[in-house]
Amino acid sequence: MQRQKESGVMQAVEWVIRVMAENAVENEDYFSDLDAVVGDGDFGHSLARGFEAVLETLDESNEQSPGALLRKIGMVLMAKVGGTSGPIWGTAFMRAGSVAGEKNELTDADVIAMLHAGIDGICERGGASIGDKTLLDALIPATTTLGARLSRGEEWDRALAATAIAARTAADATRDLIARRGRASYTGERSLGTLDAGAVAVASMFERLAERWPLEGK
Amino acid sequence: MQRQKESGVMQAVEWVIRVMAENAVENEDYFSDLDAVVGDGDFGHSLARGFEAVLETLDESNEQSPGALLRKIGMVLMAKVGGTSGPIWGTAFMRAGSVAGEKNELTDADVIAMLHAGIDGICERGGASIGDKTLLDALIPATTTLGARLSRGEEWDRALAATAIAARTAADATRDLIARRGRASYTGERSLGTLDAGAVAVASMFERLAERWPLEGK
Amino acid sequence: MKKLVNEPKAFVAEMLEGIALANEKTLKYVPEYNLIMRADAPNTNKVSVLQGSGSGHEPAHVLLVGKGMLDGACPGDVFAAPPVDYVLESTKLLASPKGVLHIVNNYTGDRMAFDMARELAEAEGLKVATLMVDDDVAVKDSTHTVGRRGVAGNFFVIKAVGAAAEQGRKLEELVELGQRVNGVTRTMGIALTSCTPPAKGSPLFELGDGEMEVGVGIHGEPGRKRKAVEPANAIADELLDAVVEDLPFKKGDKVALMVNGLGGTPIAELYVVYGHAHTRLTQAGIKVERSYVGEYCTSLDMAGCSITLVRLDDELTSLLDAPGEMGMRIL
Amino acid sequence: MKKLVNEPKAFVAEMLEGIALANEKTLKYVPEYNLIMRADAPNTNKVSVLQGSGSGHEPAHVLLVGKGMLDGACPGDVFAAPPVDYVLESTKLLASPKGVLHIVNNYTGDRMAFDMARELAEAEGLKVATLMVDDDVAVKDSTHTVGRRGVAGNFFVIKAVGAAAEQGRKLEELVELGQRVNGVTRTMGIALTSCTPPAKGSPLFELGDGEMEVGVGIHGEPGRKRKAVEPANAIADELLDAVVEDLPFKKGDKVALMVNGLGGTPIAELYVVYGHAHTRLTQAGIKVERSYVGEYCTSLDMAGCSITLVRLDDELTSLLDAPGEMGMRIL
Ligand SMILES: Nc1ncnc2c1ncn2[C@@H]1O[C@H](COP(=O)(O)OP(=O)(O)O)[C@@H](O)[C@H]1O
Ligand SMILES: Nc1ncnc2c1ncn2[C@@H]1O[C@H](COP(=O)(O)OP(=O)(O)O)[C@@H](O)[C@H]1O
Ligand SMILES: [Mg+2]
Ligand SMILES: [Mg+2]
Ligand SMILES: [Mg+2]
Ligand SMILES: [Mg+2]
Repeated sequence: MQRQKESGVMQAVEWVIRVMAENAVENEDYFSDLDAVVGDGDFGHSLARGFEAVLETLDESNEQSPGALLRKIGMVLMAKVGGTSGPIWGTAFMRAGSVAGEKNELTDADVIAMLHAGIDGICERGGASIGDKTLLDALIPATTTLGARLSRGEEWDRALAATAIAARTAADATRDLIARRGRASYTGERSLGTLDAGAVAVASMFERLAERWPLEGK
Repeated sequence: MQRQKESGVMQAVEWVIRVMAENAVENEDYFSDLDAVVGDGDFGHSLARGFEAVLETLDESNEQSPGALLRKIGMVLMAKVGGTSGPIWGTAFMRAGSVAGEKNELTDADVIAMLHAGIDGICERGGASIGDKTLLDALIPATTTLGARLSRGEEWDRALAATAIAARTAADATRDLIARRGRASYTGERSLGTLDAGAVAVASMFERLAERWPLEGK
Repeated sequence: MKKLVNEPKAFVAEMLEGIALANEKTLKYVPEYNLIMRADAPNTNKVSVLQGSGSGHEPAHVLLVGKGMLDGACPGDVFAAPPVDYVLESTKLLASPKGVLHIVNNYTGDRMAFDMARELAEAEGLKVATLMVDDDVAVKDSTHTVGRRGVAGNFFVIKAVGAAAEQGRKLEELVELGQRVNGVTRTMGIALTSCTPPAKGSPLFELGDGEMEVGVGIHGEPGRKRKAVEPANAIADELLDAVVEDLPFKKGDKVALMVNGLGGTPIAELYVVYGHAHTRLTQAGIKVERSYVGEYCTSLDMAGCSITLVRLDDELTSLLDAPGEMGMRIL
Repeated sequence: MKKLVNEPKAFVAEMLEGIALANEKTLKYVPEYNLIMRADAPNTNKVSVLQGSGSGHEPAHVLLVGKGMLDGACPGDVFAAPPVDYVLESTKLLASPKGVLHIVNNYTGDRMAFDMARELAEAEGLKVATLMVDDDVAVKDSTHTVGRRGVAGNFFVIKAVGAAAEQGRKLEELVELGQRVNGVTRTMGIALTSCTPPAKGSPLFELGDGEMEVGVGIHGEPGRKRKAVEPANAIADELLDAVVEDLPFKKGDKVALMVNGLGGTPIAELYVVYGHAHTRLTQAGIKVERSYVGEYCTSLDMAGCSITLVRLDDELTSLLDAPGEMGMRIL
């Protein structure tokens, strides 16, 4: 996030959260419909209610560091979002916030470490690993791509564009997976051929970030 | 029923009941559908179950006179048919049977008197009169026509044909009536434009009798 | 047809058989007359209370048989009053020296069957009285009509009369009590969907996707009017207004409030309606002293609900609070 | 959408408000945490028993709060486990020196919320234990899966544990008892229709006119397989066979038999299924000692049912028979 330094890392982090939140709110019905196929159809609703609360928090909060803000957001998601998504997404934000600590500057390596901490939190919390047909199946390849691109010195806009493509490709590929975690797992083989709602949400958020980054992200 | 004398009045009465019963059984769904429009959709079911029991009774019974047979049928309808139709149809058969008494011969005048007794029984039992949009609105004009034709010396086949037409015309005309008795009356003006199920059943039975009379009724 | 049904003709018999098996110790089943009766009835020290009505309204009335409630119920087929025979024979099986009380919902078929059965039973020397229930405000009552229908409010008549019968009260007293309860009970319902009788196999009437039927009966008979579906609160308001204005219920009255599900509406929705109705009554200075939310008198799988109000006095409240048992229970 | 609903987002809150108003004297409502609790809780002489789960399963679990049952229930949104916060704060409000027992249906969301809340509560010095319910035989249980679901059988765990808690038993004893009950309880369900969450406004899944879903969960999750609709008896056979073979229940066993309605199926049909299941068990030499027919754990307006069997022993039977109160009642 070095490019963002002049306008402040804090603003950049806030902006990222805001874009994610808007995406969740706008896609409520779409995400719920995806969850209805082999799940219980509430994923979009849960995520939208949670990120609505996140948007309110952003408007009111006066946290001083990216880490504090992310931990706060994690707490809000935990507190307001039920189902599987509250603990999963809440844990991810809280872990990322912990890694950020009280730092006011974040290197690219910091960001990647934060994402990895989020992933580890999700795995611990929900017991899933890659291939179980969950949002991890989009989040892990996306993080790998972002890390690889940034570490070879690519600019954020190009790196994010590649990340969005990786996330979408991976989300699409969840069609070929049998659900082994979450409510979809009850249907066993019948989950084959369906998209995982959480993975699609992750892909959709990365795409939105990639699209907007050069326009608004500065 | 003088024409029938050679083959026996008893057989003729039995035949009439059997034709009515078969008609009720065959039209179960149609009659129920008519009752469903502004009623509760069970008229055909009730009538069919009742006349199924009537057919069994006919097969087993060894009543010695038309009157006794009609009273027996009335009892069966009372016992087996619920709703409004059991008491109404049962009463009609019982009253007709009472007028026939233990006679073994029935004049045309006897038959008309029996029909009138049935009508009176229905009116007393259910409190309806002509124009209330019930089966009386077909049964009364039909009885009038049959009585008029027979008393001017017409043969049974021609008289019955005219009666069937009168019954059907009257049944069709129930469309223009507002129900004031029975379950349809709860809908008030909304019953306008609908056929009364009971009246249609009466018309349908007279039509069936008229059609078959020259072929099977002898 | 999306139903748990075998041969539709056997539906009522199989349901009654199930009820009997689920209550082997307390209820007796007499298949010839569709009769579900208390195993210990008739009790010579009390009036026996009998209901008839059609099937398809469960728990009314076969599941309301038990101590302090009905002594027996002999329903007809789905939505059909019982044949005279069922009522007559059930009356005989429940005959007590203190008499048999027929509780009859005001429909032509039921009235006729119970009238005839009473005459025949009296001819055989039995003591029988009739109590009519007609709590439905949707139907206009005049001398030119068949009068109001008996709907979910019958629960309160049964509960009060059943408790009083258990206390040994006389037949005439029970009639008077029942009339008094019926006189302070008012109900109105709406349907969001039609219902499907097993023997018919298709919905009784068609209701468009955005339509509801206001003032519906419990047999799928259409109601007062059809209109566009409204939010729960607006529906509760319309039902409540009709019921409150009819008696009328007034500021200072103490009432029992029932929100009755018609069969296809989940419990959660009934509580949404209940909450609004309770609040509205409180605002109007009408005190809700007893609450009833759930399925009391259904119309097969119809979605919708009815609201019933009963004006309470001390005697009535204590009869509603008196212990009762029935064939259906949760705990 | 044919529902008695106002603003869908307010659905759960309005339902809970209605429940509280219908039970003003006995229940307390804490809107911040969707908590319905006994008005007299916490009681320092007994363990407090808390359930969470999603909404849309009523009467489970908010209407099962009462003496001898749950001390509180803090459901999440429709079909969503409660957020951690609700569980944590509810646990604090119910804190008793004898401890708080969390009864948790085995779903990922519920497990996570209750695990985290327990950790946080323990960090604040509270005594908390967890009891998992997973009675659904439709789901294969192996180390590679998330395990069986908790469905209608949770009623028996709650009833037994609630009664034992009322008797003053210790937290550890209640966990052991609950595990024992869960260990002898098996359920399987079928859906004839999908269900419509108010916030979604359309059915969760499509089921053809002639199709049913076997082994369905209580959240509209599809089940084991889809097949052509069958007569009630064949459906009862399929459910019963799956349940009986799983434990297995054997000749000579005494059982409680529950036929649970999923929300949209009328009571009459449940008794048709009950009658057949009872008869089949009797033929197999399995004695039905206690019967439960009605709605215990629903899936909004879904048509269908589940069958639950519990193997009884004297202790369990007496706990099921112990007095209990709840927010929903008929009488
Ligand atoms: N154990 C798990 N670990 C990580 N993600 C999971 C897990 N289970 C489910 N998910 C993700 O959560 C999504 C569903 O979220 P949500 O609808 O809130 O859950 P539910 O309704 O099943 O409680 C799935 O599409 C999947 O991506
Ligand atoms: N009071 C009455 N007197 C005579 N016939 C009546 C009366 N009420 C209804 N009917 C007739 O009965 C028919 C309905 O019969 P049925 O379906 O058995 O009654 P319900 O279901 O209303 O008890 C009506 O179509 C009408 O012809
Ligand atoms: Mg979900
Ligand atoms: Mg009818
Ligand atoms: Mg009828
Ligand atoms: Mg969910």
